[in-house]
Amino acid sequence: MARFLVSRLAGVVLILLLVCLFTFGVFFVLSPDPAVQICGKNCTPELIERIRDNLGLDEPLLTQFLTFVSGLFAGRTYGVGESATHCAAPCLGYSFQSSQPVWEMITDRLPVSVTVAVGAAVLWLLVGVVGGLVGALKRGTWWDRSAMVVALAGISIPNYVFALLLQYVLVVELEWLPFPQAVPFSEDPTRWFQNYLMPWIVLAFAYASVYARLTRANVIDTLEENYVRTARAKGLPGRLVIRRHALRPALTPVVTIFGMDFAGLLGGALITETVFGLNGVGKMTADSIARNDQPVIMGVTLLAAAFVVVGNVVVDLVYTALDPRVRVRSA
Amino acid sequence: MTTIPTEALAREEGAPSATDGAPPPGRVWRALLTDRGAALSAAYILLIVLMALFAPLIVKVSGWGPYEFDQTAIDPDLAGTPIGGWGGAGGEHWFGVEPGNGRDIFARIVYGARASMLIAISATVLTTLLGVVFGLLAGFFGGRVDWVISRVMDFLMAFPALIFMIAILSALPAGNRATLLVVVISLFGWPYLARVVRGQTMTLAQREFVEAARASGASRTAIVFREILPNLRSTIIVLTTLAVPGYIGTEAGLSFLGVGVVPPTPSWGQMIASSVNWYSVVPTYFAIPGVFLFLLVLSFTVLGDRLRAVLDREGAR
Amino acid sequence: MSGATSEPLLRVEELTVTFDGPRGDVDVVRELSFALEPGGSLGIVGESGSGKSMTSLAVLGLLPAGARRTGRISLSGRELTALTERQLRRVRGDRVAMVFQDPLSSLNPYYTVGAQIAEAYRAHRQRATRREARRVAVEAMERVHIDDAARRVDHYPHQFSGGMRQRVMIAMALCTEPDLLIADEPTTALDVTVQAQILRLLTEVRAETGAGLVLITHDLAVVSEMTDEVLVMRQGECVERATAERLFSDPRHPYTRALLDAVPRLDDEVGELRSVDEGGAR
Amino acid sequence: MTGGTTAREPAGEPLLRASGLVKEFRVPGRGGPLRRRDVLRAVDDVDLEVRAGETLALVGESGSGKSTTARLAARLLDPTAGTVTWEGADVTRLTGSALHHFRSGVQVVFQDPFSSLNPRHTVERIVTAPLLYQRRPIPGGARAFTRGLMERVGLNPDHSTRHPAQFSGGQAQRIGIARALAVGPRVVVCDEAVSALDVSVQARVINLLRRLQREEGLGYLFIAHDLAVVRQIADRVAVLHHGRVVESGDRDTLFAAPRHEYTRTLLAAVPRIRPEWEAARRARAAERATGAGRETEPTEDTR
Repeated sequence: MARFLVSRLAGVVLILLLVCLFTFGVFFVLSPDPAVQICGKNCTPELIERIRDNLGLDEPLLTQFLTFVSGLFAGRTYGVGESATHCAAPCLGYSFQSSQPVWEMITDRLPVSVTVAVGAAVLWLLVGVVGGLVGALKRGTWWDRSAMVVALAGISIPNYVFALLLQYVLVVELEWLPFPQAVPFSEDPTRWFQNYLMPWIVLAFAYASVYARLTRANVIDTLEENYVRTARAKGLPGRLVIRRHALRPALTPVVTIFGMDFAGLLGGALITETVFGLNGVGKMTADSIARNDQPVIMGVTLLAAAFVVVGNVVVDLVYTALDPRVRVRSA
Repeated sequence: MTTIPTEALAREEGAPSATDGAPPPGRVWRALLTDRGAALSAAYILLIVLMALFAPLIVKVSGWGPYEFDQTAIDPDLAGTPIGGWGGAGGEHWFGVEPGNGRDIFARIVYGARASMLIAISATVLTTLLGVVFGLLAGFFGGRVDWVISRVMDFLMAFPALIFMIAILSALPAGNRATLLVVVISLFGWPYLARVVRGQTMTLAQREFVEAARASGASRTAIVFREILPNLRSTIIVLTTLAVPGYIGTEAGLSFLGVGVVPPTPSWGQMIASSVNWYSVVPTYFAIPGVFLFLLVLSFTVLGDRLRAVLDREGAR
Repeated sequence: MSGATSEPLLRVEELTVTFDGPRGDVDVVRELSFALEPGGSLGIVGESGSGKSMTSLAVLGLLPAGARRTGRISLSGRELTALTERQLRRVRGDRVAMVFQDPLSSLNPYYTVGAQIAEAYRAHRQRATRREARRVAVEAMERVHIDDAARRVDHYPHQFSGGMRQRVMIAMALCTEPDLLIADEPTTALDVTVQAQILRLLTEVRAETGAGLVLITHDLAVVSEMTDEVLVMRQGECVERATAERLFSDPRHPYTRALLDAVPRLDDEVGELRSVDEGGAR
Repeated sequence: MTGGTTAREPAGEPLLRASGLVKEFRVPGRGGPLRRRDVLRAVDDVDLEVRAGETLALVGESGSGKSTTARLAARLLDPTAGTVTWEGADVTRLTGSALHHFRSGVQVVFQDPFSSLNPRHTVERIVTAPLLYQRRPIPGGARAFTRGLMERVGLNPDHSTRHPAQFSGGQAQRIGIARALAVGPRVVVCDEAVSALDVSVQARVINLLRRLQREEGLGYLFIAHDLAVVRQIADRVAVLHHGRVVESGDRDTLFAAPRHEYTRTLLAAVPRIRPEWEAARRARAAERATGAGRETEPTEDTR
């Protein structure tokens, strides 16, 4: 077990370093001249010079990268003398636009993105898995066919189209829900819930469709396994055979995929947050893209990659715990 | 990559088991065409492809180019709302005009089809090539080759592709954005195909007919191209058919976020983006590109699904 | 157990199993009839595609989706086809137990062998507590000579060899003291030395419990050692049924004769192996 | 047809010889980088010789190493130690085209007919592939060559453009045999070649193999777990247990008087039809053959 953990952690560190290198490469190597980007519209040569010196853009790329990485772990001081500002670890630099520390900007908005992710995840697991399960058990019936048609639509409709459609129908036409604005939970829980309902539905619709098809296919395959026949031969009632012998093998793979999808969502549901104006990491990223605020984009990319990579490790551990064939070596 | 869960989608879009006998193509097409869903999808796809190909001609017929501004069709003192119902749709402008600038929506839809099909199909071709080559190499040779390729795949899949694509596209100059889009989408897309091909190549490589070929003195390349590749054909067909809608969604998504196709070249995603602040006033401006996009993605997905079912059933007989 | 002494343990009359295949209905078993006396043993022999496995599944109503069964099946005088699914379930695993061919995939990899045996017991002894069922599981494993059963009851199927897993299946079948054991190719997937042990175990278990046995196999030599009666099937039909002695010493039907000629012998001097006529063995 | 040697060549110099064969597999150890990786020695110092017109059977249970030994002898696996010689020449280290001479001399027939034939290829492509792989001309053109081979193995030559899925198990195995004959081999390695077949089909394929041996003087390295099948086809037998040859010798002495304990347990474990029933049946069959005995009509219970 220990050896397994060590090799996985080494893998995580390796991939994160590569992500840093890759991200750093794109921003600081490819883009024309960061200083000019930073300086923005009303720019003067002195300003560029000061920025260049302040960010140490003249040093060789390798040192810039090392300072960037060391900044992640030990923090970093910009400038010199009294104007020096220290950005605590993990230091992702300062936003070009608001010159606020990027890490702070992210942590402020993370709760919103996590709420979106968790709410959507609960919804899509419930709808997707239950839908897929019923679809498999009632194979070929009216219910199964219509569920699968809805799932097909769910996969096909891009979520921003669905988001706008939903908002148009629920808010503009039927007025069941008010126009979404940022309202903290403490202030007005119902308003808060209404605010998140649509993003949850939008995100969950696509994922639920995929999970429904996946669960249905897995359950159908598992029902044809020999040990399910043995269970029936033992005289167990149909329900028990399904619950005890078919569900677990069918849902284990779904659990592992869920781990990776959920981790992927923690980096912020870019489009959904933008459409519904939820001030999460995703919306911040979209705005900073429009305004070419590269430190923010870089910071979010690293964070999102970290979530995914850690998610992978967690998924491996969960899978080992769930499947005795992996957990328990043969005697 | 796309705005929907690629991880689960790739896992779930497993291909038919590659080890069945090959159904003769004739039977596959006949089975597909008799299937209502598949026939409708194929028809719609054909329509869009024709629209993309003959865009210049069609636009001559409809009267308005995608870049012409028709000031007369919008009401200046109503902040540019199109005159007449249904977003100004009528004889002059079949689908109405874009609020604010008065461009003909029908023409932009037609040219938008060209953009998204071009990008989606070339991305699919590129990812298929990369996916099959790397999948075959990793699956057939195993050992270090497999380890390296698999780590690269893990790395690319661990990446928040959407954010990163946006970052790259926004950082790089806007020149020939289409090729850049294709390259970036394919860079993050090929691992999903490669992983399926690798898995199937591994099972095939253990089959006895590969050992029989080795026993007859076949070289490794002969085994890969003569023995293994023919058995991957149906897998590749299904995966490419299902990849296209994914990339159509991606291109539209990126354009929606403003980093995809560079205006004024039209793209459905971009039209939807600009329709956001008008959608309560002029819902058709949002609905038309939205429906076209949805139907195109749906058609390819249905076609891919039916194709897999037919290849499974035909193959197994 | 069974009331009237003259009542056979198992009686099958005009059993027909039909599959709705891609090109219309296919009769996999056609009008099959046979009977088995309490404690008796019947070997059903046939090549692949003869419908022997379907027959065994049909008796317990375990046919896969898309298969239909007609004809009458009675157990100790009780007509099974007339029972509701709930009533039939009370018979399955209690009065009639099954052992399947592939030990690797017939046990659920996610549960310990003890749990799966206990589950079979508690399916028919609702009052039994979890602890009691576990004790029965350990006893059943000891009965089929699995050493160190008390510890191994908590092991998972993948921790057992093929032969051991088949012993677990037999233990699972025995724990409810069934009147009839149906074994569908129980030793086909096993090595010859392991097969010998499992066959010996089946004989020992029958002697101990007096249960009847229906043994389905393609191996004529196995049948000749294991069952009093033999029924030869080909393409869904019974071509010959007799006591083992009569069938092996005086086979009447040409297919049976050709089959017996085709079986390679251990102590037979090398002769030109006469094979079943070309059409016969499709 | 292909150049076969004279039938029934006297048991001269062995065509295929392997000596001191060892094959070790690395088994993933149970955690802990310190533990030396567990090594499984599947084949442990095995010698074997195959002569023209003669069948050497390798017998043993699963895990005995018989199949690995066969793959080592057919140069499908590289041995950890030991040598493989073909017609006197050492081929242990040869690879690629250097092995083509060996490959045209030694061919393999596999156990599962449908797994050993490429489902996408027609019979013609399957059967002519070995010549193609060895860059040798197809005598008389692919179609005629295939039809000739199909006839020799008892298949309908008109089916040469069909796919494997359109054949029965026995017929598919015959295609495998036809493929082996395509390069005119002198030794054929049969790895459980009849184990997956039904009894009746098995009998006919064994007959075919024996006929081909008689006509072409082929040497067989026959791998099997079914001792009764071995009895029908082997001239000499080697019994393998945990990777080692525990006993070997000519068939009759080994079956009649096995020396090694394991061989005895193996023979004892094989189910037999009771000898007295068998004798009665043979007697009645002999009577019928001479027409003396009354032809007993099948009674009602055999309908």
